[in-house]
Amino acid sequence: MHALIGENGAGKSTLIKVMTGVYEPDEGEVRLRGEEVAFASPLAAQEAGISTIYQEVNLVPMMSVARNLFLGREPRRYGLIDSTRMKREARDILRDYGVHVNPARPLRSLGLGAQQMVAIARAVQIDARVVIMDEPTSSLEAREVETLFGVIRRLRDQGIAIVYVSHRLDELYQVCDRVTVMRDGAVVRVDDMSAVDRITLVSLMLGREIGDVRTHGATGFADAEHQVKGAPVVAARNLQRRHQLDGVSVEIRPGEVVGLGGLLGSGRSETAKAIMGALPLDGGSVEVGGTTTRRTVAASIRAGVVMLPEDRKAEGIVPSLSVRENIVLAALPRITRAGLVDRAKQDEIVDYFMKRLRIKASSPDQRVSELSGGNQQKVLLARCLCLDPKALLLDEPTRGIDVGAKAEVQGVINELAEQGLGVLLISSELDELIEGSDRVVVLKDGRVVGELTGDDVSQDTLMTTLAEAPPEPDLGAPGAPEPDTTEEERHD
Amino acid sequence: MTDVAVRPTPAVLDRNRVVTWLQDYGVYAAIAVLIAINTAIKPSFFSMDNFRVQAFQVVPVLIVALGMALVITTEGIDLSVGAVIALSSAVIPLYLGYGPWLSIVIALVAGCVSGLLAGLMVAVANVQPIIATLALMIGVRGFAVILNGASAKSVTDETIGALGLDSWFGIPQEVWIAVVIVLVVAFVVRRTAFGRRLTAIGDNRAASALAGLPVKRVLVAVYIISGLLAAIAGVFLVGHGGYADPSNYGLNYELSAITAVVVGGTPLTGGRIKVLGTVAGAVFMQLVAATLIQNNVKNSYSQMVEAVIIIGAVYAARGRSGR
Amino acid sequence: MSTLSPTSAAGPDPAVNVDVTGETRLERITGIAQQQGGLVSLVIVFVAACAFSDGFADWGNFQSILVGNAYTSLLALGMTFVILTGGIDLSVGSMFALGGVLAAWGAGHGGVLVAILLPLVVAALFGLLQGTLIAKARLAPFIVTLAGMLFARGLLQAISAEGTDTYLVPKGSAFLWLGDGTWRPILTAVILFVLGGILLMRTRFGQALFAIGGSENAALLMGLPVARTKVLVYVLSATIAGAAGMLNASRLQSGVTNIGVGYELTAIAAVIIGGTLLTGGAGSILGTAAGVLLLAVIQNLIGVHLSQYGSSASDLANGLFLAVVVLIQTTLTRVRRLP
Amino acid sequence: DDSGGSSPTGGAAGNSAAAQQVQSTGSSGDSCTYTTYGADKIDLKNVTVGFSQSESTSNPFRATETQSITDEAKAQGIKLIQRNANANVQQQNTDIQDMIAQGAKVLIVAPENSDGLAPAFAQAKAKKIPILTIDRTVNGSACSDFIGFIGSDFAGQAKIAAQDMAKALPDGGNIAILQGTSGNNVAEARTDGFTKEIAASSPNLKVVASQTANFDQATGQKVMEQILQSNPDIKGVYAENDTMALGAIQAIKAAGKTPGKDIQVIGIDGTEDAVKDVAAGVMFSDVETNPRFGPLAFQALTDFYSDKGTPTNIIIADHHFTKDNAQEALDNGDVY
Ligand SMILES: Nc1ncnc2c1ncn2[C@@H]1O[C@H](COP(=O)(O)OP(=O)(O)OP(=O)(O)O)[C@@H](O)[C@H]1O
Ligand SMILES: Nc1ncnc2c1ncn2[C@@H]1O[C@H](COP(=O)(O)OP(=O)(O)OP(=O)(O)O)[C@@H](O)[C@H]1O
Ligand SMILES: [Mg+2]
Ligand SMILES: [Mg+2]
Repeated sequence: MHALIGENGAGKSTLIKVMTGVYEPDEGEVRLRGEEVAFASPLAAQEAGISTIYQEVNLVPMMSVARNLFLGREPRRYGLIDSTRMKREARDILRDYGVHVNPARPLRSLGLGAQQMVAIARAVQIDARVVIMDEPTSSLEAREVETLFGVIRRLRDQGIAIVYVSHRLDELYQVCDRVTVMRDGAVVRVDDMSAVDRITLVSLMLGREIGDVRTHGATGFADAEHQVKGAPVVAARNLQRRHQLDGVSVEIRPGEVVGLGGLLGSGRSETAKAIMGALPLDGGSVEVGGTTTRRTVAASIRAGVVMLPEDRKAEGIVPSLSVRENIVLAALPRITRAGLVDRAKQDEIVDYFMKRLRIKASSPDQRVSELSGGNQQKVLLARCLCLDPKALLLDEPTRGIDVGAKAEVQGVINELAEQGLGVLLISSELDELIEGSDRVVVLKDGRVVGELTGDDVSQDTLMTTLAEAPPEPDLGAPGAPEPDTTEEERHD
Repeated sequence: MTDVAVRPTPAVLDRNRVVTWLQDYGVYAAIAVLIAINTAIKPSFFSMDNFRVQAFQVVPVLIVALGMALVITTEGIDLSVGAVIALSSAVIPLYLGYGPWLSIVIALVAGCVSGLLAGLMVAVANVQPIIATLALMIGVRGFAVILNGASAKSVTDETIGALGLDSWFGIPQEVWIAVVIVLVVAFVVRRTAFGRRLTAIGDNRAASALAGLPVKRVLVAVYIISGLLAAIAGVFLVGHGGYADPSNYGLNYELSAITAVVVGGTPLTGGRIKVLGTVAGAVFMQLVAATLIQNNVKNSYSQMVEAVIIIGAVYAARGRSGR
Repeated sequence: MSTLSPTSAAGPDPAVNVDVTGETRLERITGIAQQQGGLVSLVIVFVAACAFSDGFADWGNFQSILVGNAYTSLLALGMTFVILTGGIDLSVGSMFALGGVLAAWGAGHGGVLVAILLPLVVAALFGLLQGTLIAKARLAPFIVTLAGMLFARGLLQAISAEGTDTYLVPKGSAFLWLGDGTWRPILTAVILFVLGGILLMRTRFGQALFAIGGSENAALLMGLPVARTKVLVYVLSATIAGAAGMLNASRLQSGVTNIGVGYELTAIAAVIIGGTLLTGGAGSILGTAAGVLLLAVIQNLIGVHLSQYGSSASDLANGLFLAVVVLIQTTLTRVRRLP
Repeated sequence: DDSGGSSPTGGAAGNSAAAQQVQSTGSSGDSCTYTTYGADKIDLKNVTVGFSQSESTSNPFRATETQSITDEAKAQGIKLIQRNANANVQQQNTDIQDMIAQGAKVLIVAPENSDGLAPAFAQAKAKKIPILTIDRTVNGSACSDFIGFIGSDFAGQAKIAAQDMAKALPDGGNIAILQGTSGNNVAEARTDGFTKEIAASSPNLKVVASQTANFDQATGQKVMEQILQSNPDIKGVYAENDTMALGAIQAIKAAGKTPGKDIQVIGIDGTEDAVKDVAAGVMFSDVETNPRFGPLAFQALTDFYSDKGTPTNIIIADHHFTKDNAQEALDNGDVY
């Protein structure tokens, strides 16, 4: 059970892609059980018994969950795919992973978390000798992580080797035996997990002295509460959306960090999107600065509400545009005069945020798709911040970014709150949620089942609130969710 | 922090350099080659006269191709351009009574209206571009022929004739106007927010929408522009031919335009656009046609040769392969 | 396949029990209706036609509609596979014509087997070439098949003296049996459509098509033979087109050289009206069949009611009809609108 | 045939002076009656006659043809239904079968192509429904697969054009041919007819360029512009229809030459604009293709159902417009 870690852009995913035949190496060799191998394609790697979960969920959103799970090795009868059996098996397999969903449902109707679980299940179904997981937990909930670890331990007991990439260090200590630390595309240390303590690990990754690493806490949040002042910047009232939201109300006041707690599919992303006006609602209202906004993204932005989307790949970056263009994309109205882009202003903004967020790119002109996951995330954060918003909706803001970057981002969030911004924080990482938020609104099956304030803001209370809340069977009503004409949903 | 991590491997770089060179200059090189070959065969090919003839024939395609390029950038396609050409050609004789300029204006407006329809179907009703514009392609031509009546009408107006035949400083008026249009489009694409949005929407529509871009508005605008440019082409054709023939004008222009755009290096998958490349693409295809006809190549062989050349050109200009 | 299951500690958990039951019948029906906007539109138009257009609801009329579109509908069948992968095949019209000419020539110069095999082989090779250019050289399908359209047409004219000599199928040639009568063409089409449906929904090849169309990158990383599948799909489309042309030649008893112009657009229209996404990843054979019939019915109605007003009136109506139909279809079809 | 030309739709359709005149009816004797054909005796007045047009009526020839048929039917009080195949053989088969299904008892068909209508004709034959073909021939045996044919002799027209070209260029020179759509029977006949005659009787005429321009004016202009670049010494142009001729004239003018003086243009169809050009000396001559099939067609059908019978191959006399008769023809309104 081998951990592969390194800061964003260290080359972990690239290494994995080279090992599994996505890229061919310029030089060097890959050895599988001693003998040298060179895979022409991921298929070849799979056939050799290397099964991989790549960083960004790589499934086919439009196909059903079951078909995704079995794609390429469907159970067959008389040479034809036996779809009933496929569905049945899919249902059973997924249940073991805590995903209780009609396997006939299109994958895209699942939340990212659930999709991640499907991807994991798929990878494990191949009887592989080596399983590689590139940040499998980045969008997983504590509970799912436990499930996953269950799987991993089982695999290990079966004598299957596992390469495990994650930015959540404590996870590594939980399950990994050995660790390889990468920095700037090179290996800086290989050792037993137990032999390197947390701080050393971090300093190795970041290439900084232990001293200045230690100054970071577990998270970059100052523990002190922010002083919250004045009327709410954003007040969402009784948001309704069939199958997903059931009367959710959230208030965000200036200088306040409101956490959204809940399990996968509890509707946190939906809540954020709804507030943003990116999701048509069946009912409910959103007030910004006391006045109800028109329910479009543009209007919300103008009113000073911005969102960092959960799905970086599908809803975040514009791949073939440059880092610069990506950063100012949303801010175009502010930096154009008579339709012309004001280059000076643009560069000014871009420089400022690339420095402030320490975005690692060869130049502002580099295609954003060439950045590592973490740096892409920072670019998106910059896109939000350069709109100088009143309220910030962050859906998994630190998803898949390394400890260093994560601390920075969290620091920024904290700082913003101190400057009087209202922040809505969605995070699957409990300590981030707990330490980050002044107040946590707990969602379950699209309903608010509780609110933690002051000292109640702790893991245990969150868990108990969730546990005590009664389940809502009718909510998960099957079949595709409501039709829906918002642009962002056309091409994902 | 240092930037070492982001420096791609040299191998990648080299390949890119070659590919990008081909992408950027392949078409121009090809044009040069074609001219050279023809001049070798027949020196008179390299003459102002000949170039003028080629110019007259390429300008309408080129103008349509520019609009097409914009549409393609948004991941769309516009099959209705040929029909729009027919429409504007049908409108001109109808309103010639009110003077050439007014009739031209009305023709252009007609083009915009058709574009608006396409835009609304695509942006608002979410109809897939190819089918929305296919419907227009059939319907608009029918409408144009009804407007004009079955047979061609001759158009003898000087102003319009001049647009299609006369020159300023030995260069056809059409060409001057085309140059202006090219510059405007290039400027819009490079320097304006509209251009930026265009590419963003074509590249990742979901993200663009979440970033609050006016997706619908941009889409509608793009189809209107395409309609407008097609209408302009229609006016030029009327001027050049001296008559309006809605039932035959603009046939297959959509294909010629798309070919020009793609040969020019704009990917059909949207998100990127090459304005000058499109111009080069149109010119290149025109020269190919000229070469074949001037050497009296049989229609059957011309088609095959053309096919091979298209493939060759696109192959040379093709983007960095996926992995 | 290892049947691994994690420790029951993290087993079933009511908290994420998002949907417990399967779909109810009603929901399944409405679901289908929404996936099959084309089919629904067809029913609407068909019923309306039977009600308001006298002479439409006539057995002979239905026959002529069906037999008239039997072979051209195959182009749409092949097109469906291609479009599902996010590609497109503009060469089918020319391929249809070429297939016919080759078949007629073969029937005259070599007998039944040549007549049948020659078109298929040539078409397959043609598709192989296109597929390779698209899958291996990564050229845009649109442009490759556009060139293919030109090339096939040119080839056809080259072997028929610029299209002037039309090869006739000798009277009494056994080859004529294939496309003879009313029912044989119709049944051929029906059978091929059914086979197509099975190929799509019940084979790994079919699933790979969906996957590639849905997300080529993902399909690659999931270890599907992306390139091979893409090549195959163009071979398939070209072969079907060639076969359709061959069968049609048997029906027309000759290899008409100027046939098939613009058929690709009709085929594409049928496929898309059938609810297949041009971007790939979603669609169905049933939908395509509905699309084909819908267009055929519309054509028939326009023929009956508008011919006397001249072609342009028919064109206008045709365009309007098409627009209305796709609007209905798009509003009904939900496949692309899922969150 | 397939000319896009330029005149108000069916302008002279009714004009009697412009009516088709029979030139030859083939060798006498081979006349066809319903009995020899094996059809039942019917009275045209109380049955439905179907007319299948092959190409879009946005082309004046087709417009005039259709007009003439419908007018004549109206005049004789005959119920007529019609279809238009828009240059699609496939469609024309369906059209014919539709009309049979719709209860047509007699059919007038303007075939899109001389081959490829087998299924439709077979069905008609099976149902004992006689078919009269006009303006293009179909392969098959007269008075059995179909009643017979009425139309022009395209090769003959081309022959006349060739002879005119010889007159126009007594001391020879290079000439260009603008061909009709590839694979179109008419274009084919008009190419053969012309080239054969040239080869036979005027060796001093040299065809240096022969390119298709799809019977279309704009294309004709484009192609001619190119040809003028590659062969500046062209003396004559033979266009297989008038619209291409008009396009060629535009191109010649644009190239700064004078049609009728520097370059002689000859066309086929006899559309108004072309004949005007002939009168004005811009075009050397023009051979007519008369689209007014109504009267002859229905006459033939009437004869078919009488004991007299109708000839199976009626070739119509096409006017031949030259500088001498063009103006008068225009004045009489003989031109469509
Ligand atoms: N296609 C590409 N072209 C150029 N550079 C690239 C490309 N893909 C990745 N890189 C660079 O290679 C480096 C390694 O990227 P990689 O995705 O492997 O980082 P990572 O370790 O996975 O980071 P993260 O933890 O954020 O996923 C990054 O600096 C990235 O900018
Ligand atoms: N474990 C699961 N089982 C079944 N369906 C799920 C699961 N997780 C999510 N879904 C589906 O995804 C939809 C949206 O979930 P989504 O993940 O966006 O909500 P969320 O609270 O934002 O979760 P996340 O933390 O992943 O963002 C839910 O309505 C549900 O239908
Ligand atoms: Mg990574
Ligand atoms: Mg979420």
